[in-house]
Amino acid sequence: MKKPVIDAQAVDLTFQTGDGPVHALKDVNLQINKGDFVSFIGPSGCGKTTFLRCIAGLETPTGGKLTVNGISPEEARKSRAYGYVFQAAGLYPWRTIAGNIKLPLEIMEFPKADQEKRVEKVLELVDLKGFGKKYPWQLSGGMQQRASIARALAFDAEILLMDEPFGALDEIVRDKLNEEVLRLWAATNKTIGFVTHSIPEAVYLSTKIVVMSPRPGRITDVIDSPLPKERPLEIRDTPEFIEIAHRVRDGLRAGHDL
Amino acid sequence: MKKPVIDAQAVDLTFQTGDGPVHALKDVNLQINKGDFVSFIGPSGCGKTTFLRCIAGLETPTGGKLTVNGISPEEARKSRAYGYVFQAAGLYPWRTIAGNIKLPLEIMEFPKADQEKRVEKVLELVDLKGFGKKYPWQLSGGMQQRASIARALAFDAEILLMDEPFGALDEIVRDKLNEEVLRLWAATNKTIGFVTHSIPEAVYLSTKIVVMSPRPGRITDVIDSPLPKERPLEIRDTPEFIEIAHRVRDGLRAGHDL
Amino acid sequence: ADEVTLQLKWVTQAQFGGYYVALEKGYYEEADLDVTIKPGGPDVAPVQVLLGGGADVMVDWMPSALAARENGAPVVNIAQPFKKSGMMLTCLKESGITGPDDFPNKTLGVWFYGNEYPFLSWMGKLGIPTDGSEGGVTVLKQGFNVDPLLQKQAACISTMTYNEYWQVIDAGISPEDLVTFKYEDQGVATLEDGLYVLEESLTDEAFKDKMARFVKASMEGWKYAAEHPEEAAEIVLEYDETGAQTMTHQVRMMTEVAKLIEGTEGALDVGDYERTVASLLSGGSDPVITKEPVGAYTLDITDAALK
Amino acid sequence: MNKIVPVLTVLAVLIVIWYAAAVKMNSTWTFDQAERAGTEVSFSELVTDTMSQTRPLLPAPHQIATELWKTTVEKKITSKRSMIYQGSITLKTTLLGFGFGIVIGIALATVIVLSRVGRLTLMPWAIISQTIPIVALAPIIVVLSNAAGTGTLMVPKAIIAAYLSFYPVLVSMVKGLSSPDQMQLDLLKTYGASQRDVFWKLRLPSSMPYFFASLKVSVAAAFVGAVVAELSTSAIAGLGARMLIGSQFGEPMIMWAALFAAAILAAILIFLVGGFEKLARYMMGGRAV
Amino acid sequence: MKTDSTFEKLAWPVGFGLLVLVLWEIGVRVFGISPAILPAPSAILAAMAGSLPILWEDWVQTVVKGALNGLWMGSLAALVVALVIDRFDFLKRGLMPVANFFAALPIVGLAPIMVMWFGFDWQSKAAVVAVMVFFPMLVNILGGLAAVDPMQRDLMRTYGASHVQTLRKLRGPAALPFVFNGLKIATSLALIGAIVAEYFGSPIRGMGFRITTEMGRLATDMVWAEIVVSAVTGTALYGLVAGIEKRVTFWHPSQRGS
Ligand SMILES: Nc1ncnc2c1ncn2[C@@H]1O[C@H](COP(=O)(O)OP(=O)(O)OP(=O)(O)O)[C@@H](O)[C@H]1O
Ligand SMILES: Nc1ncnc2c1ncn2[C@@H]1O[C@H](COP(=O)(O)OP(=O)(O)OP(=O)(O)O)[C@@H](O)[C@H]1O
Ligand SMILES: Cc1ncc(C[n+]2csc(CCO)c2C)c(N)n1
Ligand SMILES: [Mg+2]
Ligand SMILES: [Mg+2]
Repeated sequence: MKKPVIDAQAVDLTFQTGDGPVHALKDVNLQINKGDFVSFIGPSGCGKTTFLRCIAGLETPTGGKLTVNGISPEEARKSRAYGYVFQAAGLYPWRTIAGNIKLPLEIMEFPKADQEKRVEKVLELVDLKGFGKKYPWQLSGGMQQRASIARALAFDAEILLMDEPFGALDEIVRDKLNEEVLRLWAATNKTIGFVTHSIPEAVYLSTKIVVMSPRPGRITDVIDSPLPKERPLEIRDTPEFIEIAHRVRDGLRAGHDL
Repeated sequence: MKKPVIDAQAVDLTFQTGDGPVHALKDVNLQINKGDFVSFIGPSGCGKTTFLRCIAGLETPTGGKLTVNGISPEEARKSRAYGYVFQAAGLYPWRTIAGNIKLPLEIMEFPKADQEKRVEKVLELVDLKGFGKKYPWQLSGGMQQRASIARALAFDAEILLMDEPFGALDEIVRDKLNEEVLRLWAATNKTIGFVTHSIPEAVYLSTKIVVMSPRPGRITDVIDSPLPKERPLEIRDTPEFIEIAHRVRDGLRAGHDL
Repeated sequence: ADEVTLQLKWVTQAQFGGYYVALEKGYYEEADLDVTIKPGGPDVAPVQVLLGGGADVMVDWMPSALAARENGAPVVNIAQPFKKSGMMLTCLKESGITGPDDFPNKTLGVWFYGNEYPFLSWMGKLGIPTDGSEGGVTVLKQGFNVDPLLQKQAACISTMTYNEYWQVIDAGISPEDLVTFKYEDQGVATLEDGLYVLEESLTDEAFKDKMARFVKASMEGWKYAAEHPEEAAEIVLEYDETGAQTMTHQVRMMTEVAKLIEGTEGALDVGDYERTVASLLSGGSDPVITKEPVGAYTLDITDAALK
Repeated sequence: MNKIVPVLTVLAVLIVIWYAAAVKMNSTWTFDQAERAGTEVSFSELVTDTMSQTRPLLPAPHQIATELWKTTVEKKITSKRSMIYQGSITLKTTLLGFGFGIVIGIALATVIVLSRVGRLTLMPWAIISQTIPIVALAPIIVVLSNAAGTGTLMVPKAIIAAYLSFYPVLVSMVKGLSSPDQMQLDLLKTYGASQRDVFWKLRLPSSMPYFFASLKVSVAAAFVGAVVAELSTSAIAGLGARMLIGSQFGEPMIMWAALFAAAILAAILIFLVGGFEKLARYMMGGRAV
Repeated sequence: MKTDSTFEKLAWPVGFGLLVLVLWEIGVRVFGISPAILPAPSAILAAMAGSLPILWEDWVQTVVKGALNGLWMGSLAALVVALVIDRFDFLKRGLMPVANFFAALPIVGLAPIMVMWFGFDWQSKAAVVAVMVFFPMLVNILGGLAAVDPMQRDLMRTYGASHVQTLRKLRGPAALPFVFNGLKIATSLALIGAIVAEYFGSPIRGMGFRITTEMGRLATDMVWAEIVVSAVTGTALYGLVAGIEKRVTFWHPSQRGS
């Protein structure tokens, strides 16, 4: 078997807070292979974000071992291995869409001419050609979110991490973007980590669904999806789909103590 | 046939804005009967909120006729016919949960002793017994939303209007609250208007689903649900459910021009 | 040319007309001096400016200069253009005041910021307490104008013959409605506008020479100003940067100031000096200065200037 | 404009009240004078007299307007008697102090935001600094800047203006520079950005709306500082100095006119800064409002 | 981020203050600066210790009689006017621009006029202070009253609440953080106003009187003693307002943080 891109072994993370320690991750084991599309699902506070941040080297586990391509996440981050997309598009309002996409390129000191080319390329990729000169507020929420994905794609990061990127959008727009993410994934063959609250979204997108549960945050189920790579939206009405969704829901329900 | 509680005939509403008129509602016809649970679904900007506000007398239609129990919404509002629940819980941070629920009671000048009793009753109804003395920020989002429902229930309004009450919550908490709303509805037999973005939520809750479409905002489909009043969560995996969901999605897709 | 900076004790007005005339008429230039005149203001203490090195010479009243000297600011009088005092207490007749005996239990307006010493010394001499105790006067810190009298907030206020007194008159109160007490007449006159420098700078012969030329030129200016009040007032207006001063006020001020410099060439009269010191020392329980000053004046400069 | 009618109404009412108050307040003097002269005054005499005193307790609006007209329109701008000339002096002080204030405010805010020790140490002192009445320090500032050899009073005046105007900038910039949330900071971290990148590409641009919002308050503070400085440290020139001279020589009209000129100038300044703010927002991709 | 302990919150600024004092003391001694220009901290301390009765008398005159009286009068007037303006939209539109014009007025310029009108004792100081604090308070109170979330206002409308009820139960509490903000500005203005007004006439006590008089006598140690008193007073007032704010607006996120 080929070596996993992301390898978490007994990862543990405890936050020290004013009200005492918070056990955000407990004994998390997970292997993600190159080209996987992994969704993380689970109730609020179960540590989805925290785990994603660990992968990106933004948070350091207090126990266990986590490697990315064999090196530490910290080092991987320094070598610019990650594209990170947050729930809110988080575009800079004082920069145009093109300017926003250029931001990481400027920081990473890509040559000027190359910057322009890359901006054009990713704008096309997310279907925003011609919107480069617009400011974020001149775009709809869905378009903004696509721009923020373009920003994460611009510098060819190997791993794309998305933390509830479509949480703020309405269902129809969300459907559209889900299709688009799948298309992107197929086109670039990136390894993708994706946090969501939506069961259909998780099932529709992923090759692997990680169900988590809180207090302390841990993995309760890992479901490998048997769905084909090619997924029209209608796949969501197939029995296989419903079957997996059911399993996810059960997993969630089990870990939920509300 | 008995007279509808809410009767909208050719309702039209145009906002005059700086950028010219916005046709928010066009030729809206709808009858809602006592005890109905009506969901409004549709893409952003299709006028769901606007229509709900018209019903509550917070906005005045510029055309057509809208009556509530035969009188104008304005008058119905003055006679305190409505309980209104917004997307955000909108609890007053300077009042305790009990204090928040007491707010409408104070304004409507219920006797002091009665106020206490009602607060106790609705807290129990939304499963928040014992949390009366807490401040809103000491509760989770789901609990806050339940408190805001309790607030709307406290004064026995005949009509309960909810504008995306669970939009900000995660799916699991949402499921829980959906069950609870159904239970409440069964227990009180209120007439409920409910705005949502979620197809499963709409189908799961409603006796009548109103599909809307934007520019100008209008009703494209009204679906009467054949589902029984008794609805366990699992009903969502039944063919009938999926069938209705499908119809709603088609209706949405048709009106959507993204 | 040698540079000299003169710090005035108040804003640009005819009270300092001589210096402005000397500057405008080129007397300073003829004496090979490059003079800068710095006006004062409510928050400008000339002695401080001198100490801080912001000026070479200042115009100040002797009581305040001597008090400063006792407080560790060694200033020395080098010339005394104003021979007579222009200070008085102006009272409304209707307040019932006819003489100093009527002062107790009345409210009197007084200037502070170093201008209060003549008053305190006078009251000390009269034995009238000013600290608000029984049988004393209520002292009011007068602002920059005569309103307290007009608004009848005070029975008497401090005025200068060349300025505030006329404002009271201008305001429509006739001289018959007023009772005035000139410090000169009450025998408590103290020396007013004199020129002072820091003691240590007098060890420098070049500086002394410069000051001699400065005093000489200034006195020429004063002489001319006294003889041509209209023109002097015009010159003052020329230098007034606020543009708010008026010809009427300044001509009158110049005319009145001319009376105060009558009979002096600018040299300090030692008799006047001793009278002032005696008056300041004798202030009852709370004298302005506590011991006879030593070396508080020099006649060297005027001797050199006027020979 | 749905404001013009109400504003005019309110102004009209205020002016009527003002005239009434002027008659009332100035009548004491009229009666006093009549008593001294031993004559009676009729009501119409009373009104005319109270409208035309040279030293009224409260000048009638038209008296102030006349004085303003005389000292602006009827005087050459270069004349010292022109209110415009005097205003320009105050304006210079204000702008210099405002400039200092902005620089100091931003510099301190940067230190405070970037360093924990800076924040713990400087923030309380910034607050304390504003509780010291600057007028008390004015003489000291004058003397010290004299001692430091700055010939003109421009510098001490500007220091006083800056002292009042840096604080709003500081407070807003501290808010602004720390306005990027954890998510935005983390985003740059995933790019492997340096502290410098974070400051220049994120913190500074995000602080701009806060910065612009503080400018109006700050320029008003600088203006007050400039007037107070002219009034107290150096009655040499400027609107503040005119107020003082007006007060000293019992010329209420000069004083009132200077006061109104100051208010008009302040309003213009704030309006201009507001316009600049809008322009800057627009240039930074803001939504036109 | 590390949280700041109370010790650190005190130690750093106090340490910094002490350091400045020590440097000041050394500087004055080493460079032999004349006490008439800048007294040493030790001399200031000695002056303070030696003239406590005078400092107390001045403090009562300026702070208690002048500043505090003016502060409450100005604030109360602002509150009343704000409530009236708020009630009548016509007034709001008409008065606000006028008020803004007056707010721009350098109100210290009114000091000589107030002394002329109200006499030389504390009444004129209180009048200057009252006018000075009136406009910032007015603007803040109106801003606070307007700062209510439209949703919250609509909620009150659905209860059929009256203007006064909305004011008491919603807009009043919601405006409090703004009011405190205004009060913080007002306290320092009050001190400045009371002190400057004394320049234009005063009894022979008061902090402004003492500062000018002692300055004329070259007693700078006494001048600084008054400055210290005023700074301590200002800081204490600010602290008092902040303390009350913390108690009264405990619910506001800015007070809950950290
Ligand atoms: N910086 C931090 N300091 C202290 N506790 C934290 C921190 N970040 C997260 N936590 C806590 O760790 C737990 C997991 O948080 P996390 O944000 O990973 O949850 P999540 O699954 O992303 O939730 P959500 O769906 O609400 O985004 C929570 O209890 C949270 O309060
Ligand atoms: N007060 C208003 N003034 C002007 N236009 C308005 C106003 N309120 C709503 N609109 C416009 O009316 C249309 C319908 O708005 P509405 O809020 O009812 O949509 P919605 O269906 O509730 O959308 P969402 O799902 O985003 O809440 C939109 O185009 C909106 O911009
Ligand atoms: C704080 C203060 N108040 C009043 C005056 C009054 N004053 C100004 S000039 C002058 C001499 C005659 O004009 C006098 C007495 C002042 N100097 N300082
Ligand atoms: Mg999260
Ligand atoms: Mg809506």
